[in-house]
Amino acid sequence: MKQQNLVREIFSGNAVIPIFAVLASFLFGGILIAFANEEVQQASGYFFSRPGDTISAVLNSVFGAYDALFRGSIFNYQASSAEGMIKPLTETLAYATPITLAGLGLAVSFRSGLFNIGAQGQIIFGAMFAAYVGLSFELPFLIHMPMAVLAGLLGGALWGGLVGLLKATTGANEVVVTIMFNYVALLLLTYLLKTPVFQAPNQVNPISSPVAESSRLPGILGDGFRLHFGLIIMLAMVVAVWWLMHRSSIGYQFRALGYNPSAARTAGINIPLTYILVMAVSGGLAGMAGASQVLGADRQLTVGISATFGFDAITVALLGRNNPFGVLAAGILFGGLRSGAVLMQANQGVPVDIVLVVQSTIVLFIAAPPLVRSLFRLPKPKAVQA
Amino acid sequence: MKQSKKTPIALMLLLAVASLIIPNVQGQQLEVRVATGTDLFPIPNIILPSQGFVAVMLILMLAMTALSVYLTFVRNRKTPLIAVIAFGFGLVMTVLTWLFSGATMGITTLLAGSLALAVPLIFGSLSGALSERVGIINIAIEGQLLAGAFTSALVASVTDSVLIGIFAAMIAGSLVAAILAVFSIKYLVDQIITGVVINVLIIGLTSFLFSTLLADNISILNQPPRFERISIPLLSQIPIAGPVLFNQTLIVYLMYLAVAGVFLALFKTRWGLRLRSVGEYPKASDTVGINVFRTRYMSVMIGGALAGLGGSFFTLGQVGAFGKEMTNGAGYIALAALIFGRWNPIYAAMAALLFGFALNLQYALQIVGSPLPSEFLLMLPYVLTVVAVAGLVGKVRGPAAAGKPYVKS
Amino acid sequence: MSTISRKAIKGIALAAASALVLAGCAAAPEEEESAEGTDSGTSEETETETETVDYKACMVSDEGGFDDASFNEEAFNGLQRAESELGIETAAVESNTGATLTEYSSAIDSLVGEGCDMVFGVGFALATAVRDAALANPDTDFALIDSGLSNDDFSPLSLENVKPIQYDTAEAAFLAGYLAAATTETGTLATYGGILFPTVTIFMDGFKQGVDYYNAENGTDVSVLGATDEDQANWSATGDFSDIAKGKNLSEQFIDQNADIILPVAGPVGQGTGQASLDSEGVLLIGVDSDWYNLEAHAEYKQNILTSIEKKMSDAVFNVIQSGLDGTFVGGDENQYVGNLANGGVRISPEHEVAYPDGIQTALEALTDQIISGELVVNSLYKN
Amino acid sequence: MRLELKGITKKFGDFTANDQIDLVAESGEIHCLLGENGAGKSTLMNVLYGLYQADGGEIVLDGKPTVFAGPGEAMKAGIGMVHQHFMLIPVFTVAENVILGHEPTKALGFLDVDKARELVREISERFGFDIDPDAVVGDLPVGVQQRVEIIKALISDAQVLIFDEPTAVLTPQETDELMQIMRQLKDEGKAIVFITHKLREVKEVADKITVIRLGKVVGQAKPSDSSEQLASMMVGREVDLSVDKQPAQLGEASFQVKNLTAFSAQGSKVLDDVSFEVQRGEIFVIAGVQGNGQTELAESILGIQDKVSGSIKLEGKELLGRSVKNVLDSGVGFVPEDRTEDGLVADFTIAENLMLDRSDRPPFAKGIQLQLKKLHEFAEEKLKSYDIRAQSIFSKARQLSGGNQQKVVLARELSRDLKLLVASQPTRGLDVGSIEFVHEQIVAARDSGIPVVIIATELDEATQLGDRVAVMYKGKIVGIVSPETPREELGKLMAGISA
Repeated sequence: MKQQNLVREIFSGNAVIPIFAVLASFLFGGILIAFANEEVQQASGYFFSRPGDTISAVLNSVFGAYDALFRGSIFNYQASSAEGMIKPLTETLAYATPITLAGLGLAVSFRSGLFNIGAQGQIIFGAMFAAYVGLSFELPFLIHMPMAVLAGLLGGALWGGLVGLLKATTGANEVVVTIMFNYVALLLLTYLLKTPVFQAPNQVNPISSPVAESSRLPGILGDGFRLHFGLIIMLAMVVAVWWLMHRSSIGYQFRALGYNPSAARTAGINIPLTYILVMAVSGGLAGMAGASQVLGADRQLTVGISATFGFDAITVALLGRNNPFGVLAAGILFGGLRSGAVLMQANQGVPVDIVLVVQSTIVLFIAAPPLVRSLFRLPKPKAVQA
Repeated sequence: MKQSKKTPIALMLLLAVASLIIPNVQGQQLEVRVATGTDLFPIPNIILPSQGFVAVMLILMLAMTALSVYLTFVRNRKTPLIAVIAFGFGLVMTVLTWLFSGATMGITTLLAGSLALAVPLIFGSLSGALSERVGIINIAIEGQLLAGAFTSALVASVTDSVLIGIFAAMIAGSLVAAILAVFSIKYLVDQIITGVVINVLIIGLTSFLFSTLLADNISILNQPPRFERISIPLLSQIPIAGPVLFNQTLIVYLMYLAVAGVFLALFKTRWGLRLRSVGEYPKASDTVGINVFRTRYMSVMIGGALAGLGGSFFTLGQVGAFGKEMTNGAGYIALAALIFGRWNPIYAAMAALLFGFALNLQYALQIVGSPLPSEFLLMLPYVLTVVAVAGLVGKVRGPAAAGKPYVKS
Repeated sequence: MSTISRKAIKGIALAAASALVLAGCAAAPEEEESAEGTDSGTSEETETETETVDYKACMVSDEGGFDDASFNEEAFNGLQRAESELGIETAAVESNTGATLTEYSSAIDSLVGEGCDMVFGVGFALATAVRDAALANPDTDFALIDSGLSNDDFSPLSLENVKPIQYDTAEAAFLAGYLAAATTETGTLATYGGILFPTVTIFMDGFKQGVDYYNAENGTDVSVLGATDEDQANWSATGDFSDIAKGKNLSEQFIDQNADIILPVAGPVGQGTGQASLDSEGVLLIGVDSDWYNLEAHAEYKQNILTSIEKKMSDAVFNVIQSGLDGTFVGGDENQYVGNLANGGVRISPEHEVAYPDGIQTALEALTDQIISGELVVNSLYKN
Repeated sequence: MRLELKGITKKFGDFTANDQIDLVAESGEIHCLLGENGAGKSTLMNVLYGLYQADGGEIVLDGKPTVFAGPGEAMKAGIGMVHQHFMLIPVFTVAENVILGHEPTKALGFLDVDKARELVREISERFGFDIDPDAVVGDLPVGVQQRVEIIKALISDAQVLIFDEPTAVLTPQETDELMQIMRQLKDEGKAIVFITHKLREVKEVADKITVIRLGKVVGQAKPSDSSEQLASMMVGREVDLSVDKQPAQLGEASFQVKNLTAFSAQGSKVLDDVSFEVQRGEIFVIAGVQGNGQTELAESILGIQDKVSGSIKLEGKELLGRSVKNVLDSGVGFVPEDRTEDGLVADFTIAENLMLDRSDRPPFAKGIQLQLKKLHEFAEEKLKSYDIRAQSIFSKARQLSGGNQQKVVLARELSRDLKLLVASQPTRGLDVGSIEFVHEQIVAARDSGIPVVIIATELDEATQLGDRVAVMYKGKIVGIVSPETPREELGKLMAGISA
């Protein structure tokens, strides 16, 4: 009886929701994986004469795919060396770095009541600024690297702060402006990559030279791994954002603005200035994501520098409930899916797009605990007092 | 101290910029081609002396600026919208004259193309209007458009019927909207999360199905018939407007109907009154016996159907095939148009047309050979939108309850 | 309302299931492959007559993906052909929109980890990733399409296990330009790119040179819209490689400015030009990368395809795989493959439905000979 | 028509809002439901109106047990309600608001706007309201909005009418008129349930009185019972209804407002040449019906009113044109009229709310680092000294009752070094105990020797609290009088008839 209660307690708690949400999404993704699998298609051709073939083909395809996802993102038990075994996890963290940084930025703005969809553009600006510093100077590492990272922060902060400035002075809706600024930033990057500002001499393709060695974020685990110092910066930023939002007067004012702008105004908080600050901080963090990409991961500036990190960051921020540690967890989840997707495709031929499907269903399920409960017939949590 | 001085100052600044153009258009002329061959009466190309024309336009702009200054500073009154529009017309004409001097401007094609680019945006913004007016923020327009584009291509290919194709697109769009509705209404999930995530989901699903299904069986699954152009007798023969507006495919005519229909439904019918009341103050609606939830589901899903229809324009109206991520952000632009158009279907359609015009204009400029790199021209529609939102629209107020789930105690 | 969402999910599941079951009434194959299921690790296991050979060739696409009815698809065809004709194993990773350099690297690493003997990188964007992987895996062969290797300072780099495959597309584009200039009735041609990458502008540039050559030869004044400016940066582009509608719109404007032959260098966006050609009498288009006349994606307007500027990547891919299988693979910068008219790596497609003007076929052949012999030089990145 | 509520019970989680409540309303009588804020009156009426579902008990209509699944069904059954928080859509016109839910239509569902206007006019005339059917509700004064709410309730031909705290925003004259309307409705045979906590009105109009406290019926009373009797029943202890204060010790006039004129965003004049002075140690009450410029006056002092000219001087220092922060730093304490909207951040804890105005400076911040320990000590102290009833200083403000929320606001505003206190409707929506407490604090502030400006809409409060009373009407001060001025005189002033 007591044990039953305990089980009930566990399954009614909110902690199991993410687990079941992931499970539900994988089930859904599994259907698509099986659907796309050629062996399944073949075996289903004679389903009625030998159903066992189809079933085993379905199981093979689905388990094969998720096995590959696991091996590609967490632990590769098939690898020949210990290094190879843990490499997937480091890859996951490497992908999680920019996503989390940008996600933190968005979390700051969402918490402050501003809907910044412009991380994509802010990442690009951060990357451009960081790349510029990384390419143009020759300085000792201890000066150059931090300077390049700060330049990235500055680039994102300027591009984001401009949105805040427009909102503060003209009331322009930040959703519209940030959407438009994403396009503008990308076009500007495309253009600049074809001019001497970034394009390498004797290079025809729109790719910059690699940034100077002294400006790079050094690798953490050595040559075999892509994990770089950006991870440390990212982790530091998780703590910094937490501190900013919960232990500093600026963050306090951000949150006051987000929860109740009119009370904030009545209490003497300078709303227009806060708009600008919020967007600058938010953009600055996204800009650091760009810097981390250009100084740590890619080491050169390309048109694809921002990837889809800016959009992933929206989901990551919201999935992490705008809490820095939540954002970190969500960022790692997304990093894992991104890194696992590659092996899933290389090993099992599963189309990459499946990851988008799984990613988005996970978020939907996590966001809607009652749905997950009803899908798995989990008990309801005890009524919370209104 | 009283009237906002923003408008007259903005006009003065723009006028100053525009007047810089004059020296650059010396001694050239602008040829405007109007005729399309189907006109009721033939119109020769209009040849305007560039400088003279620009001068006339500048005088118009000057007059409007003066009016605005007078009204604001002397009479302490607002500048009428018509004056701003007239100023804008003058400005656009001046810039066009400058850019097209010495070349031929095919005004009809320019406008027809603008309309074509705007059609899916307009449908998208109608979806947004129906959804946000009832209190559900709709970021998922992109997903609705994409689902409509995919489904219509697939279904129309299989059935060889555009009508079944658009019908399927509407169903697909409203299913996507249903996801938005269920998650935001029943599960109280943040509407913006839901919208963003739905877009990712639909991109994933359609790309997945495209590469596993459509790409290998193009002739069966991805070669839909396209809409035939239908000329409306007489109307289509009016110069400029005729070929632009009335020699179009069914879906464009449906768009006209949809804009008018949504506008009338929202502002002139019982259904619309209830819908808007739910979007403003759901509890008040509840107290007069309106079923808040049902109204929200209905409206969001009808909106989704319209966006789905808009999506089918990509495949059945324009290009005759589905391509991965082919909507390419149109849903977000539609959302911007909706906000820019203050949640009003007609204004939103106008905003979408403006965007389509800017987009198409920059193509025209690329073709006549502009002195600017293509990237800067490609920025034009986006920058223009920001300028418009910041300079002209400013602070807008959406439906009061948008984004807030309604919870009954 | 949970029923709605559950229904939706069920609906998708049902649709998927029914699609599988649709043909589920066929008879089971009489004899099962004995090795069935043992190698669940391999993908793309198609039934072929040839025996499976212990060689694995792999490929990573760039952003466009293998279904782009153009560049990546052409390369992928070579891989598929090798699989069916040579009986080798294959694996392929399709990069999504928004892939980063890191992702390219990790895709290549994964494929190497999967035991690929040869890995192709399709597109200049993969250059750095291929280089790094090649340095780290000297036992694996690599091939890189559309780019050479370079050091960090962009000085050329030669690695023994990397074979660059590049195309002097301008030569074929030159012929297409000449042909178009001879064919046009309005005296106006047009071209545009998706994004103006060098691998894109090389088409436009060669095309323009061909037109200029024709003009000089015949005293005509055929113009090329979209590439009028001296500065290539100011040429026309739609801004991406996915929005087909934009391609259609831009093409309509070209047509409005009297262009009657259009060369779109924008991957799938070129389909928009095809569609525009259906709406206007007498408008032709020129395909790129593959012979569009034979591609299903372009079937609807194939009667309007004047020719295509082919980059025979599938051949090169196939040949390089074969060399790897035979043990005759040679990498290194000096052994890079540059497809041109001489080696048949690029060409224009043969005459299909659109009849060439009289005598042009011979003129083209003569030009081809002149270019091959070096008598006539088409400028491009590969000949400075 | 006879409406009976039998044993109605309604719970929210563990909290029982209504416990076995019985109530009968019959045609041709006005039944007063008397109780303090939070006693469960509104909950009961929401159950009756179908907005909430009861957990126990039944509703019997003309002898038939009935269940209302939603307000629509209640309306169909002939129940109409005038809500305390107006159920009006601000961006709609009067006519649109009135017809919502039972719209007259032409073909195809198109609204018959003419008919809607006609309906509004008809009812307006019947009760002598002067309402433009095409006016946008958000632009109307609150008093007029309430009439719209009444018209809305009447339009569906309701037989039972519920008035939920209808007089909160009315002038004495308007209140009298409302009483008149209620009587008229009674004479037309309607059954009326009148919810209020104002004894004067109960005594004036009620036929029957049911008193509830803490969700339970505590008994019936008669209109002839004395105010003190009714009050003790309502509060559950002996109450003294007068404000306890010593005569004012007046000092110099340190707060001066001169020629203050302001315009709304739409360009209409909302403050018209307002001038007054307040002395140290004086409570200066600005009375008047809500919407006559009081809000704008308060916001002008605070520095958030746009388009304002004139002068506001505190100890010789000009406040006009300064930022809010600067004004607060000059020693202005500000209690906003809508505490949930402007006074508190509902999602912040009590402690966090206590530093809303000083989060960027000592003692709560050192640099930008918050000094949470100091804040928590401060909060603990205030929790005690202001008797804020909450689990801890980490309770969210939204979990507090209105009275406790107001205490948090007062605790914050009064803990600074004040040179002026401005409080807008400081007792709005509070229970008797909290009202007493708030009044005490205000009087204490006065006695500490600062000028106090109170904006009051309730005449009783204005006269009891004020040392001087200014009446505002349409943006002007129409008279500054002594609090001993007869009620009728003040009423006239509030209606714009200057003495």
